[in-house]
Amino acid sequence: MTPLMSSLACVMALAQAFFLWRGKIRLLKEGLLLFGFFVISCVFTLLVGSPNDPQLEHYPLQMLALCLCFSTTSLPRYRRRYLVMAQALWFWVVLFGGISLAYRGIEFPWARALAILALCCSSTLLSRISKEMEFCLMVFWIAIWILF
Amino acid sequence: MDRREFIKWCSLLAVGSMLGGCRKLPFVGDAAKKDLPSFKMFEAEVRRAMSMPSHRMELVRVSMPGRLNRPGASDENRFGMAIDLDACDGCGKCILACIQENNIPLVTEDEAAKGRFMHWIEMRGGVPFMCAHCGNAPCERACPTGAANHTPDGLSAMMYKHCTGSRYCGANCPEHARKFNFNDAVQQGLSLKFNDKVPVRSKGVMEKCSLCLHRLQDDRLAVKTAGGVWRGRGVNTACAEACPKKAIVFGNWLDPDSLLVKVARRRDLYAPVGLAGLDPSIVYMMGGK
Amino acid sequence: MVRILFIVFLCLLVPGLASMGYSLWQGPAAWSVDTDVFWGLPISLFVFWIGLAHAGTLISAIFLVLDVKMERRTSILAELATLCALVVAAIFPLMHLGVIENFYMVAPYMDSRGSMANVCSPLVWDFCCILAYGFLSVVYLIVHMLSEKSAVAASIHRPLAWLLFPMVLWVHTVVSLDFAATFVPAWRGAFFPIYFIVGAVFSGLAMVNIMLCGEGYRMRQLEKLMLVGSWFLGAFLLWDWALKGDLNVVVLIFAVLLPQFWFVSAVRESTLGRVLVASSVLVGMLLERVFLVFPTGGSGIGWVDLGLICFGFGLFGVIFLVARLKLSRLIEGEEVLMGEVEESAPKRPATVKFAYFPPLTTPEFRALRFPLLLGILSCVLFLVWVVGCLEENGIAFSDVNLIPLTCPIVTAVAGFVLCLRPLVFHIGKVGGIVMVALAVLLGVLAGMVYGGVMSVPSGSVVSSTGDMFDVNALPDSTSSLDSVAVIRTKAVFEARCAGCHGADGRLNEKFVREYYPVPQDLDLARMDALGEDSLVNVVLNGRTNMNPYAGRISPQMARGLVRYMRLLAESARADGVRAKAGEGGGE
Amino acid sequence: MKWSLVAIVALLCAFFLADLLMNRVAEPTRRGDGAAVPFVHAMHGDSIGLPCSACHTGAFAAARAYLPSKADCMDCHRLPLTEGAGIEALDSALAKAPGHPWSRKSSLPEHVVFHHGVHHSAGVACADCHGTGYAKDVYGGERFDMRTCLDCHRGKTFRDKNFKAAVYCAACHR
Repeated sequence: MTPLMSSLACVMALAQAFFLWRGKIRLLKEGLLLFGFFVISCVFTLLVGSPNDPQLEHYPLQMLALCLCFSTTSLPRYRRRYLVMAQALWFWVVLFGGISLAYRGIEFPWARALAILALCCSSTLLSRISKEMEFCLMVFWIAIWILF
Repeated sequence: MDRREFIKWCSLLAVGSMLGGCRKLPFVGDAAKKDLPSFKMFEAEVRRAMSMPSHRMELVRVSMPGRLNRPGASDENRFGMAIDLDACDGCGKCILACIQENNIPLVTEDEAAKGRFMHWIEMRGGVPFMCAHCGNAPCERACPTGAANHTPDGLSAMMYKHCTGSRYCGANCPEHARKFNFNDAVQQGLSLKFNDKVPVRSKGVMEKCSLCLHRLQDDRLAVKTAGGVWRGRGVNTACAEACPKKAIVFGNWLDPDSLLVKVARRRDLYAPVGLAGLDPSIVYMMGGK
Repeated sequence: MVRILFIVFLCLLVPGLASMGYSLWQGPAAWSVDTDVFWGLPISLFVFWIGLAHAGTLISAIFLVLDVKMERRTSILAELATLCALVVAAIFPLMHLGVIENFYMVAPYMDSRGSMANVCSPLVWDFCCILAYGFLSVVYLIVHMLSEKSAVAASIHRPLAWLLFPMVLWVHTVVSLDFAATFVPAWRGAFFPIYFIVGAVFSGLAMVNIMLCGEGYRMRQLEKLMLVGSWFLGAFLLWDWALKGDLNVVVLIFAVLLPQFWFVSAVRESTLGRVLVASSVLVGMLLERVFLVFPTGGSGIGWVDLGLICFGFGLFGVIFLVARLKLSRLIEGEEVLMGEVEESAPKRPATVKFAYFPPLTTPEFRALRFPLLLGILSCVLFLVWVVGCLEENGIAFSDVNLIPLTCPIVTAVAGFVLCLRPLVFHIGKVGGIVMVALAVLLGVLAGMVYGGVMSVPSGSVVSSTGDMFDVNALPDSTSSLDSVAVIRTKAVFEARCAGCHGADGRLNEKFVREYYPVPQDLDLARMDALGEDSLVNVVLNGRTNMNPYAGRISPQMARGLVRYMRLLAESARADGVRAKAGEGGGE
Repeated sequence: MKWSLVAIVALLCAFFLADLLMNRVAEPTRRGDGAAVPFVHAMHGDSIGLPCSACHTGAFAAARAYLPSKADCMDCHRLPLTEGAGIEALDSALAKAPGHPWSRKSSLPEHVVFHHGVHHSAGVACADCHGTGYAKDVYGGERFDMRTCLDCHRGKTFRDKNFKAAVYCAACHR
């Protein structure tokens, strides 16, 4: 996956996050949206990468997790809790995907996993989340996505 | 019949079937022991196994095995074999020799029909194949109890008393070199103790080529008693001894005086494609010279 | 109704028990496995039932911490179902072992011999996770049932739910690693962890929906959640297909397409229709697990396999119904038993009072921080100890593979510590006796595992026969005294000859002077005069006071011994010369 | 509070009891009275300058230590040795004894490799494992279990002698 494509994936996640939790939150609507995003991410991954690259096996899941991270900033309530949980999901995907890939001889992405974990842990300390803080968090996520 | 009666009857049946299910019943014991098999049966089974259809292994080039890349590995010894495919004609004498050396049992008719033989060496498209004692053996990483483990001198050894028979190692071997003891071979009269030095494996454990571990152990202890440096020079495996074409060469990859190194140095070395990346100790030789 | 259900489940259980008994007796050959598939149906069933075991915790604990309001009896029923499914799930990996009595070797616990399970194996992670999850589920159910009456129990209810939340997901993630961390081509997939969680939650929801139909009411939110699960499962199936190129159409139909009939209002509004939709999900998920474990198709499903499936459902049904009836008072509280309630509408999150807490000040966090600290501490200590053991024994491992062990240890310790205060200060007599009994049981188990079983002696007869060495190289006059051949011969000499001739080749003073005629002094001149052959002859056939050794020593070895004696005599003379020279130098 | 203490004590007791019962020595102590030939270790050992390997011929060199055959005894006993009171009874017992007067069933499991010689070469004295009970002709009470073996192989038992040996499984198991 080239850096260009990976930043494109990031932009896609950002765009998808825009549609989530708008208006009245309904289980079926949000579920359908997330399902749609997941399918789009899968198709995107298949288009830009080869299916034989083991690194891409959990790429759509990472995109979905990133999308969830972005989307939590627009939640009305319990933002901190869901923010942490969305990052935990991202960490989960990276960690266990990494463990199963490490078995097949692909190096575990320590930097990425630790960065997400650190951000996840430190965001539990956030008190009321301001607009600036939201922006800051987004920058952090994008940085982790692209740099690590 | 009222409900109480019905439940009582059901639970009696349940207890009965549970009891019937208990393995290793004391009263089955010796009474069920059958006659010992004859040597001819072993020969016939080898012929049958060799006549089963098998696909030819896909071989890829590998470099010569070197020192093991793991903590505590020996700098002096790494035992292994090279099988000369130019010389091998697939006669199967190695399989029989291995059976006699390691007390490998017969299998039942059912198992044989499914192709589940216990032979540690099998012919894959006319090429003898056995556990390659990979340096990074995935089976050892997966074994939950540590029964499959590596010796410092390059053997992937099995500690049968520590095996719970989870068969996870079998699923993790890319080439399926491991064999599972589905039967109690001694009790079913399928086993003949050819060699006193090798214990017969019990039901429910995984087994595989040990690279004639017992020979190496005996030699190591004898040499160490006399205070020498052990390089395994006096040892040969049963299959290598039995090969009429001298196609199987056993030796020490780290000993420049070993016949194995002398022979393999001049040849092109190959390994099955699934194992090539796992640092196998047993390789195939073709061409070169 | 309950009686009919009970009889149906018994009818499933009894033939199931027969096939379980046969499987235990026959071992893994009983069920369908082939040369490529080593695992077979028990593992499919294990994954299936452990998946079902997630629903209870999901509905109860996760919804509780996320402030999704849920009726008490729905959540307690779901928890009970979790425990029953967990019992069923734990049986299958145990019974599929080849050597069942060795199962305890999977525990990462050093025995007195210092041998330890391979903590890098996913099966060990599995074992720990299921153990910790089972422990916490039992505790959670007890706490939940007591929380109506006891304020202490109520106070640790939510903190326990927070502990269970990651644990329940961790369990199924680790189950997925059993497959993802292998070389089987059909099992590769870094997406497996999430895929398995989705599958587990999905099938668990289906089970809870069936159960609610049986109880006579429904929860629309759970049904909708199940549908969302079916979409995601479909997406994962397609992704799997895109990566590996084989799609399971049957699974797709049962688990993804058929549930969409829920959108037909006639199906949705009838109890039978809802049961059918949820059952189709269960069938689909069971098939999905079967196809997962049998990538090559196996050798067909036999009667034992069918019996094992029956056993699972039968056992689950029987223990669930028994527990349901026995605990009905605790479960129902003041509510009506099996009343035909059309909709037990969960209160919308909007009606929940929203309370803001600054970071690290929530009551759950306050309750949890000390137990968690202890849990993390013990986990770190454990890992350090494990790494030490692995390094001491020279076992290769990778750091990543220790991570899956962390969560069960932290959670189990934290859960235990959390319950410690009520246990110590608020326990009655019955509870106390139960606790002591559990402690004894735990101690006995731990002691047995620690002690380990003595192996059976081989019983081979040790007597006086047997050669000491095969001689392949004999020492000669040029051998040095520390060459291998000489050392080997020396060992034989010391065993056979030194009693009279002395280890130095002269005399064993203590013995000879007191009892025996003094043997010939074998100095160099005499030995050379007699010649090697005649001395070998003496060793083998004896002479006056010397016994014949033929039969006990090979002729080859006898020659070696003679040469060794000559070497001894040579060095004795050299010593003598040196000694004389020393005396001369001293004067 | 009371119950917790009881539980902790019960747990510890159960643990040690179970460990003790599981790990008990396989064979009971026995005396060597029943053999065809009366034998006293004390009269054959250091007092007359004989090493253990004079009778247990494999003790210093082979895997098994072996028991003496009649021929091994007769190497010395073919001559009248002392005027002791029991010597005549001994001589007649020896004359009647079979070719291999002693044999015993090995308590070594089949999958364990033990080599007496290699331990001797490494400087392990017989008494380090066998204790001194044999000097009083009491056999079999020693703790021959894997725990004892491994403690020594890890260098924990005889610290002054600095024994340390291979601890990988396949060094001793097959």
